[in-house]
Amino acid sequence: MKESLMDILCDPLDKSDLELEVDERDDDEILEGRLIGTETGEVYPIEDGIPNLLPPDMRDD
Amino acid sequence: MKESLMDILCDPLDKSDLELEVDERDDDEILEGRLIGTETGEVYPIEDGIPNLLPPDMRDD
Amino acid sequence: MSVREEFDTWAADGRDKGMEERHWHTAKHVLARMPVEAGETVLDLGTGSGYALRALRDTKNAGRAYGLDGSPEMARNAREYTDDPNVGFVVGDFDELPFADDSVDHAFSMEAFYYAADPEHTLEELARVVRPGGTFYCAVNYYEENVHSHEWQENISVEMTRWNRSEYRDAFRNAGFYVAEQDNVPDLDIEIPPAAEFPTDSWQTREAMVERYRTLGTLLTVGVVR
Amino acid sequence: MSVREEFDTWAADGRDKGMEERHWHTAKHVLARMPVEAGETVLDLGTGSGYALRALRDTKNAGRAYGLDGSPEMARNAREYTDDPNVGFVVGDFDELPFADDSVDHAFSMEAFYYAADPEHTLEELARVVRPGGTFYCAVNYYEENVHSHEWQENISVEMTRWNRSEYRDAFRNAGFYVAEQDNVPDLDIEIPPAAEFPTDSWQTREAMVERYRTLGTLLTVGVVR
Ligand SMILES: Nc1ncnc2c1ncn2[C@@H]1O[C@H](CSCC[C@H](N)C(=O)O)[C@@H](O)[C@H]1O
Ligand SMILES: Nc1ncnc2c1ncn2[C@@H]1O[C@H](CSCC[C@H](N)C(=O)O)[C@@H](O)[C@H]1O
Repeated sequence: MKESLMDILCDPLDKSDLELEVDERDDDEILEGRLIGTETGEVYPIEDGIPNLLPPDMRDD
Repeated sequence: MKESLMDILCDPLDKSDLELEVDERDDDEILEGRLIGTETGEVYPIEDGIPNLLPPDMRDD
Repeated sequence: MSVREEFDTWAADGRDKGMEERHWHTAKHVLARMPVEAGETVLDLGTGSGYALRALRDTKNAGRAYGLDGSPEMARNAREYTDDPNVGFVVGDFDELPFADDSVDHAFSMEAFYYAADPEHTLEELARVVRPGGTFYCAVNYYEENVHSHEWQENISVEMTRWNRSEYRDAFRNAGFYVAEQDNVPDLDIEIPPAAEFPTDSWQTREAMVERYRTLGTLLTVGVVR
Repeated sequence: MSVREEFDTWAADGRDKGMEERHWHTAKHVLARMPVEAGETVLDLGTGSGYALRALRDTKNAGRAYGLDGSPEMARNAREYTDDPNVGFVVGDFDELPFADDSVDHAFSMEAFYYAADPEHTLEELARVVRPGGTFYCAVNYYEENVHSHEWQENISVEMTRWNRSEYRDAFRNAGFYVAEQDNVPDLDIEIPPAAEFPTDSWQTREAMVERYRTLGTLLTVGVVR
């Protein structure tokens, strides 16, 4: 994902902001990392450049 | 024209209400008469069942 | 010549019926898309023979269906083509609509809008007359991208507005509409002769005729009142 | 089985590409109608192979184009089919959209909406995420009037919602949309064999196949956010 995606993403649970933590990036994309709900504390993984924002009960880690 | 058309018609010049004067009608239609602008005093003819609400300068009596 | 004079002549010639037949090829698709609910009030701007009103009554069970036309002879003819008591005709001009604010649920116009003397103002009038959330379905064959229509002005005394697609969208937005859709609706019904028959009286090449009818067709712009 | 499990399997089978090819027949007409201006942000709900995003970038010069899908494998494949830096993919569910209020100009969905566990809520979510005046173009082949689709539920583990035309309109209105259009978009591209070849593996009669594709086609409902 490009960092600009952060402009429109939010926590699916309560629509609050997300914080970005990057583990790996290439020239213009974040490849691995996580998005953390600033209110819910929920952790959403970024894998192979794609953020997974399924509600936690629908996700399969 | 049916009398129910009065619900939505207005004076084209200033959108104020119209008053209906009937000269001839059949079972459910007004065939001849006139519509008079309650504010403008403008007279719009009803001929052969059709009201002519052209602005006066476009009408040809 | 005025709108009244020009189109009174057309009506007297029977051109109202000729237009109905040709315009129906694309107008039927446009009308089918309209979100008219049973009982709603519809308005047809530049109604000609009034076919759109009859169709909206038959297919969508529209409540009241009114046709406005600047030509008394067109309106007189249209009135004779139906005895549906819920269809009515009014002579009036696009620029000064004789309808109350929010009095109409949906409006339609086929091959007529661009005759308005002040089309921006006509759109404002429509946005006034149609209720919030109601639609204006504006269908035209005369528009900038349809190069095959450019010469039409030569044969008619009323001045015509030739906007392109984006000018239509901008004008709708400026007048108080959201633009919900824009489309080229193809005429799939007109018969296009085999290549060997070209040039015909009207068309130099088969490609030009295909482009005019099958590709460009009728430009539809749909506005929703804010 | 969950949406994720069901559609991950489809993606692994390559069914994303098969759907793109078949759905394109009508989706291309739907996409062409969208009033997307250059630079605007678009969202594709249940994006599959992501073809709609690529098309909106190419044909309308959309600014950013995002595809949401509940299947990580679908999103992974879709990401591989494009290297356009303005196209991005997000894994997420229709019922809890991970997008900020008014963050999207226009949304599209083809053959996906009816998989939503709570479709009324999905519409509310869309009305929240799309800005006022933006559109949601919702295209489905599975709907009540398309009797030929009724049996599809038998082959899929995810529960499907089968609304009719007026249920779609009502649900859109209840969720905060104006309904701007509803249409059956015909599939004119699929080849229908001559009568002598029926019954085929899939179709008892030619009439049924014609009805399914040429008449019923894809049901499109267009909402504009109030
Ligand atoms: N300024 C104006 N005000 C009202 N009607 C007008 C007008 N300019 C043109 N018209 C009417 O618009 C019509 C255009 S011809 C199209 C008629 C019909 N909609 C059809 O599809 O066949 C004519 O009937 C003409 O009288
Ligand atoms: N509840 C849900 N949330 C998110 N995506 C879902 C979903 N239910 C189904 N989907 C996704 O919707 C898609 C339906 S298949 C259609 C794909 C594509 N729009 C096309 O036209 O070909 C699948 O990719 C599936 O994973």
